[in-house]
Amino acid sequence: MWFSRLLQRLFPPAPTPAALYLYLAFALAGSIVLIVALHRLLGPRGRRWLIVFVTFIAGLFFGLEYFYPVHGDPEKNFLTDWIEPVSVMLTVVGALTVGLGIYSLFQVHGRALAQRRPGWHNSLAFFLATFAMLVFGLWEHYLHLPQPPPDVLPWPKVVYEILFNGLFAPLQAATFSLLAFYIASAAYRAFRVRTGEATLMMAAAFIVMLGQVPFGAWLTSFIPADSPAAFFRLEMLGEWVLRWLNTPAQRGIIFGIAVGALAMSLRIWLSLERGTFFSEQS
Amino acid sequence: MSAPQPTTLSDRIQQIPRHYVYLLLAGVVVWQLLFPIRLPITPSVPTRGVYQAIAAVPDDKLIVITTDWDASTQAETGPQTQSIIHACFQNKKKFVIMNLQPPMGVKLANDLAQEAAKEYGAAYGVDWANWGYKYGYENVLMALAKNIPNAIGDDFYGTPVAELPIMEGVTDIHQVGLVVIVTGLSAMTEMWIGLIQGPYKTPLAAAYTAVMAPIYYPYLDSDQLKGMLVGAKGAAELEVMVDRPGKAVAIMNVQSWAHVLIVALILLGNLGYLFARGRTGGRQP
Amino acid sequence: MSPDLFILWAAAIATLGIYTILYRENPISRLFEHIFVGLSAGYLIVATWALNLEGKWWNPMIHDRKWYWIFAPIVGALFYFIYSRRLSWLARLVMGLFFGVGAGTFFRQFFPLFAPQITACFKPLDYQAGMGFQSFLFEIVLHHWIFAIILFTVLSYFFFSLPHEGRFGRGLGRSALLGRWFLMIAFGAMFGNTVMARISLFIGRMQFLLQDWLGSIIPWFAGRGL
Amino acid sequence: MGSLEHANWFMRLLFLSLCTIIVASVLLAQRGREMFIRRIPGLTAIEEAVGRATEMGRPIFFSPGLDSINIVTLQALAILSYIVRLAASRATRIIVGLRSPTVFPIAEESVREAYDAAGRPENFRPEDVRFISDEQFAYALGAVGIMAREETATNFLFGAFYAESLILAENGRALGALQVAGCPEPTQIPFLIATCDYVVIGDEYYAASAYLTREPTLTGSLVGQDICKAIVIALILLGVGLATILAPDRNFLLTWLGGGG
Repeated sequence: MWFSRLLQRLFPPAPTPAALYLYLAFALAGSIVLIVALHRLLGPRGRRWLIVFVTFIAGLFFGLEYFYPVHGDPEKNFLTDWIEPVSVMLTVVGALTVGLGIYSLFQVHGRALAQRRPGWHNSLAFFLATFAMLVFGLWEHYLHLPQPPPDVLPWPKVVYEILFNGLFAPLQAATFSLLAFYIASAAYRAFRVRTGEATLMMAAAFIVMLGQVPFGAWLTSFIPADSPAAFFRLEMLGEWVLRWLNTPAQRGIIFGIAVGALAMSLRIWLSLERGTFFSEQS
Repeated sequence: MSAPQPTTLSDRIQQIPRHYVYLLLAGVVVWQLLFPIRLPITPSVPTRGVYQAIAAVPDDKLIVITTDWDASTQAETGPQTQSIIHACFQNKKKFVIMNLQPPMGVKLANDLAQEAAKEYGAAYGVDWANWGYKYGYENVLMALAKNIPNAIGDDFYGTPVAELPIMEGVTDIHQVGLVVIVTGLSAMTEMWIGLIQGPYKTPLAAAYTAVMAPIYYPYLDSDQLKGMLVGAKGAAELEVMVDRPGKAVAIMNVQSWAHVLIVALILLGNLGYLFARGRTGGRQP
Repeated sequence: MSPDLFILWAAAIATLGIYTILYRENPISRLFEHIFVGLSAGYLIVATWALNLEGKWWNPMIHDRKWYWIFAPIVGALFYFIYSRRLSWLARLVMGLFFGVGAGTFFRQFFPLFAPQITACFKPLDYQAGMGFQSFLFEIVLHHWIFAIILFTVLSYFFFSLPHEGRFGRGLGRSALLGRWFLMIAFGAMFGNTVMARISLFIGRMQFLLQDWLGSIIPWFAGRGL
Repeated sequence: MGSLEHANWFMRLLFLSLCTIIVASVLLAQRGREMFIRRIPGLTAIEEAVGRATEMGRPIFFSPGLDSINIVTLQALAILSYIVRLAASRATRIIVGLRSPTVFPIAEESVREAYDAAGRPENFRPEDVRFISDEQFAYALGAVGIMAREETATNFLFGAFYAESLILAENGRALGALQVAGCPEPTQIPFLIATCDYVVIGDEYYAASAYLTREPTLTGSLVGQDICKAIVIALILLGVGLATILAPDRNFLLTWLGGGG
């Protein structure tokens, strides 16, 4: 892969661990100098153009790799080998924002705790849960247990198991299962023959819902399965509604979205989305 | 936004408070889990297709069940596999289990088959066998079509399959009368159709999770699949056909009752609405 | 020491705690909400490190001595300048980078996402050789014709710059209205199709509560309902 | 040519024409060409919904969906920016709940910007743009908690939603809030219709910023989108026609679009 060869050539790995730290320190200092220089040298116009330029290049890179002619086997062009390392690089950059998110949470709950706002004990529970999961999660990670795990588990692993399988996973599953109740009450409330549209929605939901359970199949089981009228058996009708009425409508929506999203992408890429993002640049 | 306090009966059944709806649903599910009242289960056409495909296999040919599933879809694929195995034993067909992915599937299916074999007094290696997990996807299928003992090598327990009595006279895909795919993974079906069903006209049937089943209806239409089990519903139907109502029947029974409840609630709400509209001369009160 | 009993009880209490929200948002559900948010925050940090940064960034930088990986966190750190009014343009710079990536990624996805959807609409509308009248009626008319009609009326609903009155507009208006009706049918079908999956989730939880948890206290429950 | 890993000549041509049409109509609109947009009820309702919160003196909740930075989320942030301006000019508080840490700084920055644009920078409260959780259902519970504890009068759900949409919207409804939702993907729309007062469907979602701001750039883009949709329709009509008269293996349009084979 010529990409990694180029990186090796341009930025050779540090020869020794000591040299590594020297290199890191230089890179860090250099970057800071560069950022300070950018900040000092660029006026408002220059900054704005730099942002527009970076956006354009980033979009161009990913777009061009798809559309530029390819050759060879596996098919690639001059950008293909860059896609994976750049994506990894961006994942790492994006992962840094986790700190911002956590900071936001700590800010909200820390303030509630410090000022003893009503419900401050909930914020305390939040902090306890966060630190418990953080400490035992990392501890478990660095235990490096063999596979399969030993019969007697070390205690940090036990605590982690309780936190994960005793709390985290059940909380997830229980919250997810609330949907059974909400879907029942939403169906009861929304499916009324009030308007033509609501009636159509209800009819379709009825057919599909009944077509899926044995009870529905039993309701129309008097229709012989090999006659042309078998089309009207609920399970057949339900499948027909899903496949031949639902699919084209969904496709219609999806084609609209495709074009809408394409236009939005173009506006973002060319920084045309005026009046929305960062227009009032200082 | 709060509606005015209901006064008449028709208003009341139009505005059942959501807490009552929740309680009714929870009540129905708990009641049916503890004291099930079985609602009728009528096997659908795709399910009957699977059973008929198994029954139609000539006695001198093998059925291959590929169990490409693991714990994540076990709720649906487990009962499916179990009832397919029952269907084979009841029709006195010889079958083998194998899988291509994930390795766990063949172990879970082996437990199910052993349990069923005990019931029918069937012997391993004679009436059924387990070819084990075979790595290599397409390569396994292409090799299997030409020479089964070579392609499979050792069985689940490490015995060369050629030494098993069940494999007597089994050389290539022509001695296989039916392949049943049980899976929660896409792409398996396409592989079997492309490499086995298409070129050698070996009949194929399948069992899928409810989520992925809709993609494969076209194969049913074109007869590339003889039959298909759709999720827990298909499993329940086959359980009824082989007269072994089990986990899937229990779950589908609760499902049926929950659906009946929701349908009844919708009907009730509409009834109230229609009464109220009749009273006020067609206008929304 | 086996964690199983603790897990069983913790899971049961957590499940019941969440279900109290069905009555209304209350102190118990609020407590479990905060525990859940806290656990997931802790897990987010652990996962970000253990599944992402450690393998993709730290190990290459420190163990393989690829020192240029230091540039990734420097770029990422620019995000933190949102808290400074004077320097926030640096945060906007890295945001601009991500805007561009978002747009470029969509350009890449355009055909892989949508071309198969387009080609899947190419269905013949005529009588095929060798089919009887019945299969023509079912396979072509009831399937392909209806498919095409719904597709085009729904698409006509999503035209925004054409009026729905006037000579051409009235036709479009009618087609759009029909499209809206078909959309409602599709939404109903999707709704109905989801009910079973959602009920399954609740059945699963109830099986856990009744058989695993209550069954561990009162054996009678363990034997019920399979 | 059966692969979709890279574009072929037909896709390049098609993509280039679609892009050219959109950019050209944007440029035409910027030169002052008048453009017509039909009424979209769900979007008209946004103003009413903000007004309700102002009247009741209670805050607004906004969720930009669950996705990380992508086009759906960027559109959600564009709508957010409009709503914040509207709310800021009426001194109504707005709380934003986020799921993606990467979206968090961007949302915070654009909300701050919108307060500046409305001439009320002093009303911006950083703690009102909150990261809730990156876990789908923890996010849902956290968002419901905010709706309940802050007694929001109006909830806006714009963005990519999944199974949790019904948890958010059903609880918001039970708490008595007016709800306006928009989601481009069709799968969650039925549940939003059942629980929200106004729902923006499919492509209307991408028309939102043009419809709300009436910026010439955006309305121009909307007209360009309509022309592109007409091209897609023509393409499908051609494909159906070819499928009707030709055998599937001779349908060249199918092959050009990476299908068949």
